Amino acid sequence: MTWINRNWLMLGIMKGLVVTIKHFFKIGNRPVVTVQYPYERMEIAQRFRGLHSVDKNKCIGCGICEMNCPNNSIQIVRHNKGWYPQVKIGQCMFCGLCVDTCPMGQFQFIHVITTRLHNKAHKQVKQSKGGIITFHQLLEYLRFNLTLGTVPHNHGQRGHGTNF
Amino acid sequence: MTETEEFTLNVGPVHPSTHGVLRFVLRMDGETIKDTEMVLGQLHRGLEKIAESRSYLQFVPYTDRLDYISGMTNNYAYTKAVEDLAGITVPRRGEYLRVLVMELGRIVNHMLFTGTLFLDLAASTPIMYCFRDRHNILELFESLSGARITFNYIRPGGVRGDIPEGFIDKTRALLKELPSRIDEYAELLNDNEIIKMRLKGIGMLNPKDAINYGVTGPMLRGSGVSHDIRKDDPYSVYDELDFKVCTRSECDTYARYIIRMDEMRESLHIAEQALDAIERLQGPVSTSYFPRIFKPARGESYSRIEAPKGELGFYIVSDGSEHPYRVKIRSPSFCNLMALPQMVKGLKISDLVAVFGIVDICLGDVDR
Amino acid sequence: MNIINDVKNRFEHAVVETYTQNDGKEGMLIKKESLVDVCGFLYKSGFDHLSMISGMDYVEWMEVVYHVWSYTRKENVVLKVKLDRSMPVVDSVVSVWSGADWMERETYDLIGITFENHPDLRRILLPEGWIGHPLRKDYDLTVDQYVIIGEDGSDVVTTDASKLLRKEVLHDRN
Amino acid sequence: MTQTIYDNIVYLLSLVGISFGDSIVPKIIIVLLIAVLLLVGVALMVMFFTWMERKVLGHVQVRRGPMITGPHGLLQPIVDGIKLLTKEDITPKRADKWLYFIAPLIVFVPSILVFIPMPFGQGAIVSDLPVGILYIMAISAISPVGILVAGWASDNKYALLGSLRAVAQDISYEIPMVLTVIGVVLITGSLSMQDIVLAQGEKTWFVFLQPLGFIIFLIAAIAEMSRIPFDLHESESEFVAGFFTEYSGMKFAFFFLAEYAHLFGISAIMATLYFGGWQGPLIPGIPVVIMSIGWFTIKVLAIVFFTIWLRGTVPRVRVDQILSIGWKVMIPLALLNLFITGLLVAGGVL
Repeated sequence: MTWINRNWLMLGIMKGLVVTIKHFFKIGNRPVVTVQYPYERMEIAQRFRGLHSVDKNKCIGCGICEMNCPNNSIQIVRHNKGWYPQVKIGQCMFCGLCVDTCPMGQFQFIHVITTRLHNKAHKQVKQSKGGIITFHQLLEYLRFNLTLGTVPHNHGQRGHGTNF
Repeated sequence: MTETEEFTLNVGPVHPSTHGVLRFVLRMDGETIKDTEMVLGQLHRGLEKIAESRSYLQFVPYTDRLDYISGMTNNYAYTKAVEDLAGITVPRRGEYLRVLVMELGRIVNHMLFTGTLFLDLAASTPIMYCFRDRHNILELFESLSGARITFNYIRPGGVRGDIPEGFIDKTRALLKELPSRIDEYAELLNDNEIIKMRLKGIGMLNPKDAINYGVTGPMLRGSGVSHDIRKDDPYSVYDELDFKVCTRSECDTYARYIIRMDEMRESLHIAEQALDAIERLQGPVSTSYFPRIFKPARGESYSRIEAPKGELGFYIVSDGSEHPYRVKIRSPSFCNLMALPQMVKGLKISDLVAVFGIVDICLGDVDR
Repeated sequence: MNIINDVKNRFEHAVVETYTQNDGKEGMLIKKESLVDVCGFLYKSGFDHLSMISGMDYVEWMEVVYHVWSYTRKENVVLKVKLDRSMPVVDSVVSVWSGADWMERETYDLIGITFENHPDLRRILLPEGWIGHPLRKDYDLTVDQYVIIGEDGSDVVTTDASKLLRKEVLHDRN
Repeated sequence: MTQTIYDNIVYLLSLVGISFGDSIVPKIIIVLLIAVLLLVGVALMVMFFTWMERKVLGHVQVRRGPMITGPHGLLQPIVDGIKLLTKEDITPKRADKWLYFIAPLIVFVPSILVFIPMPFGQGAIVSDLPVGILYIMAISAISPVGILVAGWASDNKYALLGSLRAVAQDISYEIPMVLTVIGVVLITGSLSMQDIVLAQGEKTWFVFLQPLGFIIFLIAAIAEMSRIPFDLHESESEFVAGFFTEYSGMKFAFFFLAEYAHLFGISAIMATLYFGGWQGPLIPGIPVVIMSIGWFTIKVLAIVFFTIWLRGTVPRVRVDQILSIGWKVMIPLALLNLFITGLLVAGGVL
């Protein structure tokens, strides 16, 4: 309190106000950085660890990825006369050890980070022009938001968040 | 005199300013804190037990989940313990790359710290500015490792991959831009009278207590003890780099905040040197071959590094098999948090929020 | 490392053996009766930072490892105490380093080593009533334990999954 | 006697040829119409404020603010309102049901009543009370009661502590606020809001005559509006949401409305007392009523913009600091201001 008596001019706050107003009017290199997600997307790096993909013709089903998975989320299963790795995405922690240790180099990450449901909802929002969305689209959008996993579901019905 | 009655106030585990799931049980007299008790363990995942059933390489991604704000330093601390255990040396270019990402990680951590601290004090703007700049560093990390938070990049024997195309230029541009951003934070925050009113003179911890409580990192340096493991017990290539230890002797929260601001600038300085070295040096970034089945000799090793939050140590005991026999984690947040009751005794509950913000913990690190 | 010699000279019978860790840090195995004395001596000789306490379960015996660092001398030293596994009890070093408080509680919690004269020895990470100490090698990983909220609002540990609010926990396991 | 909205409506009706003598029913209808108009006007303004707050704060914080609903998110407040109305209304088990129910109303009603003697424009005043500013101060002093009731009835320690803080702050900042208002009243010689506005038309804006008073009023007003840096009502980093921690749905909406209506009210008082109210240069061709309302709105928006801008810059003050600023700095200064003003007025300078 004795301190404030000595700083009547509040110069520090004034300085702060100048900084914030500069941002408000975008003076200097202070652009808006928000990415309006459904309409525009950020660039994903080349090495991004998204969902997994396997080249069907080259995978030999050796099981090294299964052995190296820290979370036991990979299983080698039979599919169309061959043995292929199957990844439980809900359990996967995207460490990339399976991709690194694949002897054929065919186990890969693809740059897909959203699931079908998400894509559907985003498409709905994307189709709307100029930000005005129809009631149906609004409902779809709300459903998309609600099913992201925060809302409890009925027992027996899995949340869409883990059901990819 | 009117008589007052003490009461118990439960703060957390779900509360806006506990930075996760920590629970305080406060004994209060009005707004004044008489006694603080902390209930931990809501985020306990048993990482030390998990380590006993994973191979040495498989445990690296788990260390990302320790202090999930600065994953690079966690990776490095564990990796260093394993390398000490098995006597692996890493090519110098790899070491410089590690230092670069660790120092950038330190800036990331301190930016998040600055943002959340002032969010706790109800200023919502700093966190947005900090996250804007943090995002740029995370982009770099993403281009290096493929992830933004859980990197799994530094691993025994080196790093996961060499730098991608255009990395040097992008990093250099970023290192050029960041100092002006940090100056802007300082302009916005450092002289603000209300911030000074809130932060000065609270959360005092004198040097003797700080050492005795095992407080480390910026918390210790804010108490006037000039100690930095990078300087005093150098690891990696830090003894070849030029930087200074930021110390302040005021012992209060404001000093600890200013130290983090200074450390960001120092880290930028280190990162520049490391980047120059990466450009200058030729050669691989990791040992040519790290065995898939890795069985180090019997023995034990303890390695500690200066993580952004303090001293992060890994104690690994090997019984000669594929899995570590025991991994013990000395997490900075856990040990720094222990001194909190001492620091907030007799303060107001609003000060608890500020002091707790300044301790800069990560609950993943506390509970492991 | 002259501190080990100092300790040897000062406490003739306390040091059982000395050893070197793989990373070159010097350590000594001391008798558990003289732990607090040795620690007090270390503190007085400048080893003021207790870096960490780790409990070890070697199936036949147990160990507590203390990694100590000196801010003034910039040296490491490692202390080890061997304990009987059937009754793992050791003296607390909180009186020397206050920072040992939570570390000892954690060791007690996770590995089941009791620290005598500790001011407040309770479980810290796991709730009270947890069955077993997880970091022991014979901890039964197959038994699921759940923490539910009891009648009075406190945490209750149970192995009975039928009272859980979220039953899908069980579904997910299979 | 100044024109009121009622007079204007009667005048307009008489222009179309409708007139009524002493019958009471049309009068009541007109009065109700005015009440609805006032409510709707305030509600619209509040909605605009919430949108503006998010937008301004967003641009300060290198974000964009709401963008999806409507052009630049203009419909966001309506969507928010629908969300609030459709949310589950929770009453804690051990709450005092009746008080819990009544508290939002105690807070909400005064914040609307404040607008009755407020001159929105020339001829746009609901009732030109001769005791206008006194009435406003008295009415707005009721809402701390509601806050205290809400905090106590919730049976929650956060809510109780938050409400105690809020009441302590409201009371300690009302005193300097009223003391500075007396300065304005001394110059004007009238308590009527309309007279204060007209007096500023004759002289000059009181912000130039009362600079010290204005600064004190500004700080006290920010405290009364419970905006950052003085938003101890909420103090969300300590007490989750302050006195309305337990409130949800419709009742929360009332608190929300009251908060922003309060913001509007106090900004309007400030515009009236210090910035000449609806006075401003007239553009020929535009009716005076609309022009004056426009000037008033611009002034209010400028003040609100300032509070939002301030919110984007500074953190919150601690509770003991806020009280000691109030009692040890603000009140002596307000008294000093009053003293100087009194001397000047007695000396005939003002």
